[in-house]
Amino acid sequence: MQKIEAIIQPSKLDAVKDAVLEAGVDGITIIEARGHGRQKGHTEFYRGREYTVDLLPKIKLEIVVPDEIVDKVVQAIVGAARTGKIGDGKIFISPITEAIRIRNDERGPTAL
Amino acid sequence: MQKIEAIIQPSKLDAVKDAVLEAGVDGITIIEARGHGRQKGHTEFYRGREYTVDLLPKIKLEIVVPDEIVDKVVQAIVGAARTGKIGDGKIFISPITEAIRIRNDERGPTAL
Amino acid sequence: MQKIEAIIQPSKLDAVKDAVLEAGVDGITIIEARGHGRQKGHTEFYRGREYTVDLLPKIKLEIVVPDEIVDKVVQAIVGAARTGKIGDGKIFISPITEAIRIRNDERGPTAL
Amino acid sequence: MRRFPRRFPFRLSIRLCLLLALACCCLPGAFAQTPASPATMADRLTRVEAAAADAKSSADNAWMLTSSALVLMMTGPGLALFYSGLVRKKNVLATMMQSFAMIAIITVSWAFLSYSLAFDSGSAFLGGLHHIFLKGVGAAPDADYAATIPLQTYMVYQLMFAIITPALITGAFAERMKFSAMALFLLLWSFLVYDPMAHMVWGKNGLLNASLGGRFPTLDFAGGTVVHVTSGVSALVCALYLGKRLGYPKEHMAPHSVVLSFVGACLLWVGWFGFNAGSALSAGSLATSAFVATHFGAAAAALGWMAAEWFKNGKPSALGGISGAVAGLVAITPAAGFVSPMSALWIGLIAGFFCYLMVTRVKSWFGYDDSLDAFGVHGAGGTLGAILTGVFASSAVNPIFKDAKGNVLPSGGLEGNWHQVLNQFVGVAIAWILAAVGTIILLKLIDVTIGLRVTADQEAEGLDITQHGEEGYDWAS
Amino acid sequence: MRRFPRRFPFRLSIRLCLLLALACCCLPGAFAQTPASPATMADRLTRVEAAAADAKSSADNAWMLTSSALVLMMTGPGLALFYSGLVRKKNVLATMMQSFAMIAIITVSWAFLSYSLAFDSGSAFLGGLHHIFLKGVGAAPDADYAATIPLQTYMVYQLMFAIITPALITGAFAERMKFSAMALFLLLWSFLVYDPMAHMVWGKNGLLNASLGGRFPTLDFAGGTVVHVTSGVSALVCALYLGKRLGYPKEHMAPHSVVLSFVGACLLWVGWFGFNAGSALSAGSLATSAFVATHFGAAAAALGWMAAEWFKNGKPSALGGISGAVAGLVAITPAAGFVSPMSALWIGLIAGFFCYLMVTRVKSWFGYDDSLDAFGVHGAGGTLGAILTGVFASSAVNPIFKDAKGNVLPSGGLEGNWHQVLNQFVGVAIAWILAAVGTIILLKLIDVTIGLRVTADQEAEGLDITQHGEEGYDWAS
Amino acid sequence: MRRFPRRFPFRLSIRLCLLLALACCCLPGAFAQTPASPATMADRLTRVEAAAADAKSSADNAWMLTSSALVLMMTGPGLALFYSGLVRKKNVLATMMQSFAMIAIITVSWAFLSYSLAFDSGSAFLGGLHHIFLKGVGAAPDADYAATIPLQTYMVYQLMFAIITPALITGAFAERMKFSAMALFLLLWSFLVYDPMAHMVWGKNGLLNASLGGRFPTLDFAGGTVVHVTSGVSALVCALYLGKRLGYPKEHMAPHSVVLSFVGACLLWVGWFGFNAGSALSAGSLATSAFVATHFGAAAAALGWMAAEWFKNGKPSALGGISGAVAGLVAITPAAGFVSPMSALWIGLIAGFFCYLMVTRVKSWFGYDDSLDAFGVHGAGGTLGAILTGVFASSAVNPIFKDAKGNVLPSGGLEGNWHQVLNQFVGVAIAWILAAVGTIILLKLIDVTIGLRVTADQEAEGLDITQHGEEGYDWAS
Ligand SMILES: Nc1ncnc2c1ncn2[C@@H]1O[C@H](COP(=O)(O)OP(=O)(O)O)[C@@H](O)[C@H]1O
Ligand SMILES: Nc1ncnc2c1ncn2[C@@H]1O[C@H](COP(=O)(O)OP(=O)(O)O)[C@@H](O)[C@H]1O
Ligand SMILES: Nc1ncnc2c1ncn2[C@@H]1O[C@H](COP(=O)(O)OP(=O)(O)O)[C@@H](O)[C@H]1O
Repeated sequence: MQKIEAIIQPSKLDAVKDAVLEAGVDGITIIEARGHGRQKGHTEFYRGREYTVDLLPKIKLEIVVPDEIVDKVVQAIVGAARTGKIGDGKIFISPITEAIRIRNDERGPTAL
Repeated sequence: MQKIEAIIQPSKLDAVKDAVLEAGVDGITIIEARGHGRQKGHTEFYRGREYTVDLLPKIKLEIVVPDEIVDKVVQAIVGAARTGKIGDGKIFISPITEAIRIRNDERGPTAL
Repeated sequence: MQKIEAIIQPSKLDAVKDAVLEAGVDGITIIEARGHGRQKGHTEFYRGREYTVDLLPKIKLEIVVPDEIVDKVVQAIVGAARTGKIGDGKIFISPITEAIRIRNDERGPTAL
Repeated sequence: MRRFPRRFPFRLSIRLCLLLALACCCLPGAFAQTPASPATMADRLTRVEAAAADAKSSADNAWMLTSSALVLMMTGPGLALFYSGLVRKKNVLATMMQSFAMIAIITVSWAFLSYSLAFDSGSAFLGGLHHIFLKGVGAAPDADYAATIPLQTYMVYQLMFAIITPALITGAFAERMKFSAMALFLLLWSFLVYDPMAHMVWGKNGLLNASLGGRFPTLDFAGGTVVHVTSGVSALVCALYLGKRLGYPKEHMAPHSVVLSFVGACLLWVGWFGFNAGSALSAGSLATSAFVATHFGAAAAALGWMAAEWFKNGKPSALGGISGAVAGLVAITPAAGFVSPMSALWIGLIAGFFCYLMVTRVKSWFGYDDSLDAFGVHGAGGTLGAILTGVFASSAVNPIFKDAKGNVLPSGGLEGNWHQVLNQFVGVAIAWILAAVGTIILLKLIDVTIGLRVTADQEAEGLDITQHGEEGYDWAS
Repeated sequence: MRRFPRRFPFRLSIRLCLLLALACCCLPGAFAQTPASPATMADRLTRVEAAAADAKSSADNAWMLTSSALVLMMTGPGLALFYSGLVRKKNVLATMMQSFAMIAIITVSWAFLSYSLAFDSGSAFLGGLHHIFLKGVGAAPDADYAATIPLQTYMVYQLMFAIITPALITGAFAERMKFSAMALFLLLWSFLVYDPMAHMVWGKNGLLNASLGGRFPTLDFAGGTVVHVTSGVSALVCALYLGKRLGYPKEHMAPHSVVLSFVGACLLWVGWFGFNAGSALSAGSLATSAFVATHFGAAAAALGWMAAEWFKNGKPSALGGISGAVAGLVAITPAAGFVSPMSALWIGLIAGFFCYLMVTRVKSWFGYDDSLDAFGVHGAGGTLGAILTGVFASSAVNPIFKDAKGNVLPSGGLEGNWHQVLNQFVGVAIAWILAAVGTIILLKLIDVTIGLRVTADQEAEGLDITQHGEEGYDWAS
Repeated sequence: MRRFPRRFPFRLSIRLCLLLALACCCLPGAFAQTPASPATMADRLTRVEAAAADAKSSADNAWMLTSSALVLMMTGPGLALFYSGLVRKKNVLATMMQSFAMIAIITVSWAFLSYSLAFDSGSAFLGGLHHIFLKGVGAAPDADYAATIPLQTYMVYQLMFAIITPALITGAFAERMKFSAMALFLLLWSFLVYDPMAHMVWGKNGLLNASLGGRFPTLDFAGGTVVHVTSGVSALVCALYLGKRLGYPKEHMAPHSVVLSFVGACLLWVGWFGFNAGSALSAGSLATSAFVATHFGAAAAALGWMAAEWFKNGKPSALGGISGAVAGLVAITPAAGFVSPMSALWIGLIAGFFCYLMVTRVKSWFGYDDSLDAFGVHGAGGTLGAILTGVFASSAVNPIFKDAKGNVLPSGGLEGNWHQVLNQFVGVAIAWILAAVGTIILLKLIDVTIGLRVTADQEAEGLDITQHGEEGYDWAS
């Protein structure tokens, strides 16, 4: 099993979620995040004090999938999340050695 | 060392935390998350507009433990988090190659 | 590629961010977290009810870097995040098998 | 710069043109006032006497309308904020809705029936039906209630009291009661408990009415027994009957936003001036002394509660400060128009300590789950205040008792009239019994019919989503 | 304890020293009143007549200043909270700023020009320029508008109406309009639409002015047509002209905090007493009956909307409750001073259902994006209320029409004067046309000059950051 | 529908029954008024004169009680929200508590001692002790202060000023001062700085009292020097003495919720009507002109600040808008009752620009950490306003100076009386010196005894947890 971590623009959440479910994923976990990268931030003013905000709101998706469908899911994410503008985000993939469904102690891919 | 990631129902946080500490874990990191899975969401109404909310509040625990106690901890989590209802959540396990305690630069399992 | 996960004190965020960028990192993802560990919490009172709060505010950084600069980045984090007091936090390292830049489908280290 | 107004040169001119204006458009035959007027002095006198009475009426009405608005503000947003800040995020809207629903529901029931039940003359225990649908409640004042303001003003002002009283009870069963059950219960409660109690204490022929010669004259200036004891005691019964929230007291149930509660408490404080000073029903000096007593009582109680916390926990808390203030406001309510500023400080201080103990100690001893301490603050504070009113009432502030020859008699215990304390006990006792019995009956009734509590799952998911299909704070946006 | 004030023994003494005080510092030759006074009765009478008129003036002024403050509170924080809670987090400050900017901008334009355009006598459609820069607006009252209060009080009270009206429109183009365009548009709008409409309905020689003999006497007690129809209709035009928000209706755009909206709605309710009861322009019994009608209308409408939701969704919502209350307040606005409490309940109930349908059904049928339902609530509710005013107006409550001999004539349809309903339609029609035409012209004008909408990127990032360089809630701290 | 009230047919009847009512229960020997009355005209005249005076008193009292409530609302929740929104999440409750503690503490100290120190006659610098524990402060008015309202009303109204003044200072040392030290410091400060200053400007025999013939008549209608200069200057001293917050200015310390601050600012604006218009101490036309000046000053200043931001940053901010409004309210405070509406616009505009520069430029030049700009807004704005009052004061609005023959003399510089500007400087100078010296002494005193600042660890963890054992927002629930 592989864990797919995708950092995307918040405005793309709905689209990406649908695309991923399309691709045959059963479960997704979503986390609010802030990101710093090539995308430049913006300036805020509070009573003359200037803040350059270089941590922008992002959404992080964590999806654990069986090896077979990794590419399919990645494609789905890329397809739905891309705007072509800097800041679209990243996808990271890493191995998962075991998965357990708490409800019934199922293990392995069937637990996903 | 292994990283145990557990997604649980928010109402189970206290119970799971205690169980895990019971099992001999020293440290836990907790993150608010939203989850989509088999558990069906609910409908919300705002001035006649209907929203099906299929991202439900979840709590994600991240616990890095020495290999020896992985099973023990997993059992503890399953035991404390299970209600038997859909939505109880999942546990994912993945390898951690190195751990460092910032305070004193300790490394490896002793740093946990 | 390696994923560096660092749990630090919220007050250290700015310092750590700068240090890491110093060390040549291009992107960082930041998540609000709560941590339990050796650092003891505090007591809160609400109308006589006493709560021992043992989940303290922490900031989690996730940084995926090419293998070469892992140590450099870890040093940067440790250097900037350390106060020497209990609660400074931890760094965990794990392998990343693939990285994709959504914007242009770049893969591997160049995508970071 | 205070006195300049009265040095104003062109004020006379204003006054004159005002006079003319008034004359032209108010007084028939006003022309009669031009120098060349043939009008007799007597006519002018009669007219100016009427004009003076009209001015006094407008002045008092201005204050009473302001007070009515302030008392509505106590329930919404005041109480709604105070309570909803104390619950968990998932119940914030449901808690607000419980107060809001009372504003909407009681307003209608008051217009249809309750006003009549409370303020129509009738038996010693309940009013009659002459005023249903507000028949006969118009612009003309009813001297028995308030001689200088339209009876309609009195009606709407009293309505605001009838709204907040049941809303206070909601603190006891927060986070676990069905919305439908809550609405039905409190509607019936206002008929069965509030209206009779209001009639007894303030209504014509009322058993406890001290100003209209009731059998047991109980001093209750602004509703210590009528509002706070009844709601507080009913709250206790509710807490006992419904049982605890799931996971209480083991689980973490800290207020989700003391910030909201703080804002609510401040608005309650401000609104309470309408509640207490407004109860003078005129803008004269009695309103002022009630205003001062109210403010002093609240401040002293806040200090009392904070001091207790400081002593016990090593630090005072914001929640403690505002809880103390509310406790003081509750306790001073029955006394506001009878006691001196210094007595008000005493009453407040005592109430601050007393309610602190009720909420922190007594509750845990008995172990009931009065979730937001509706009983600990309103029931306990109201009872204490009603008794202390009998102790501190001063004939110098408000000479309510007179002998045949019109000589002023002592008011409260400290003036030697300890008998009044007894009367206060009678009033309190009746309020306790009426509230307790009425509440039990209604809870039982609803429990066996539509049921009181939400399911365990609904309680876990939160009332906002399950009862109202909303969330208070949208995570996504 | 209600009647004690009037039993006060030392009140006479007070009254006397008050009298002396007043005498000393108000009345020339006051000494003349000492027993030894040679002053003739006539002098004393003249003085006391002036004193009574002055007292009446102070009483009314006290209420009108309070009302002015309440109406400002409606816009800030009331409306700002109500609206900003309904938008997404990224637009919360921008939405608040739209209301706040109106407070700042309209105040200045009112002082310079608008007051004169609205309330100077002039044509039937627009006022003249005699009062620009508030020339001649001083302490002396203008009997045509309000005989007992300084004209300046009337001016500032009317200003508060001129502020909230354009602010209401902002609900239609929330989350997508440029701040600069918004400010300019609404400023011009107040000249082109609000000032003429206010003049026609309330100004001297006004075409629709029912109290100063306008050509088509339209009953509008507190601004149903002037405030709500104009703003609501303009809102609809804005929604149609600007088009939808990006992603509407597909995307998730739930209110980011119904909690904020709830607080705002409650403050609107409280402030509305100043809006409606204040429109009596005195603190007499008419203010009271407007106050009661206002409260009853709001309560009934809240129940109506919630009932509709309960029936449709199986549960009533907090947002529904407060939306209903606002709808009721809107609908009762033109009727407040003309209808009985029971009629107010009817008007409110009907408005609750009607606006529910407008907002939930009609909007989705036509598919325009009136983001915060400024039209659905204010346009629809205002129009409905204006018509119903003609139906329910009661000569018993307010005998506005008389024949030559001064006999009271029927006011509304239910009293047989269905002709009045026609007049109401005339008023409404004029408001619709004026608002629609004026709004289109201005939008076009600004569109081709500085542009109306922010860029797509800015809209996605949010107006707070792009228009104001701030965030409403700082994530980090 | 404005004039109908005065067309009311059954109003006469009301007026008559009101009269009777009033007669029956207010006037001894009222029966004497029935036609058959033998009472002489003289008796009736005397009674009606008293009745008119009583009506005037009730009218003014209604407004002053309302104003008192409004001024309390300025501190809680107004200022508490305004300030707490500007701090970081971890200090939100502590910041609110600083304002709240002042409400509780100063109320008691005022009752015990401060009122007497401020308003008892005594020396030119400080009052005597005749009124400690409010001895002799009752229902009877004191003509030197306010001839038409109970002295107790005046006392409680002044109390609200004494509460907010020290609360304003807390903005300077936010996020780093010990709660105990804060409470003790501000309590002593009110004795050492506020009471003397209030006495000098408003008290009998006060050195600067312009209405009671002080040595250096300083015009300060509602507290520009007494409230804002003293608190602002003390704030500056505190900022300098306590030093910066850890990490200032490097670290991210943006407001945690401009939303809260926005709501607070709006409530401050609304409450300020009580503050300024209430300072007329009656509900006459002077209250109106102060009301108008207040509103105009605030609006113009908001525009001024926003314009400055727009010019400098390319966009106006919400925080800028509300900061400007508050700056304008501060600056107009001493002038409110003396200047024309147009002058008020000027004063506001200037204040908006001036305070913007103080807060954005001057502060960073000198580099002190006046965390919430208590000095930049209140100190600077108050000083500016006090001077400008001397410039713009108009004898047409308020003819305060007269020669022996009673001819009105010019008030301010623009009328040729530049000497008044000098007097204003004297008043300001005294306020600066008194505040600065008093503050240094007290800070030193407390520093060496219980200590002023929390530890670095406590500051990092936040004052909410370390000083009060709470969190403002509970993350878990
Ligand atoms: N090396 C990295 N490790 C962790 N997160 C990253 C990394 N690089 C980028 N990110 C995340 O991806 C987001 C987008 O990256 P950015 O460089 O801004 O745009 P792009 O991905 O289009 O080059 C960043 O805000 C950050 O949250
Ligand atoms: N494949 C997955 N990857 C990541 N998170 C998952 C995955 N499957 C489930 N989850 C998380 O677990 C939660 C519970 O899963 P769900 O299918 O709803 O119930 P159950 O685990 O009882 O089958 C989901 O809300 C989601 O947060
Ligand atoms: N085994 C672990 N797994 C996950 N997170 C951990 C672990 N141990 C510590 N942490 C995180 O690191 C934080 C600091 O650890 P703590 O033991 O309190 O101090 P120190 O790291 O100085 O010993 C904790 O609050 C927790 O968030």
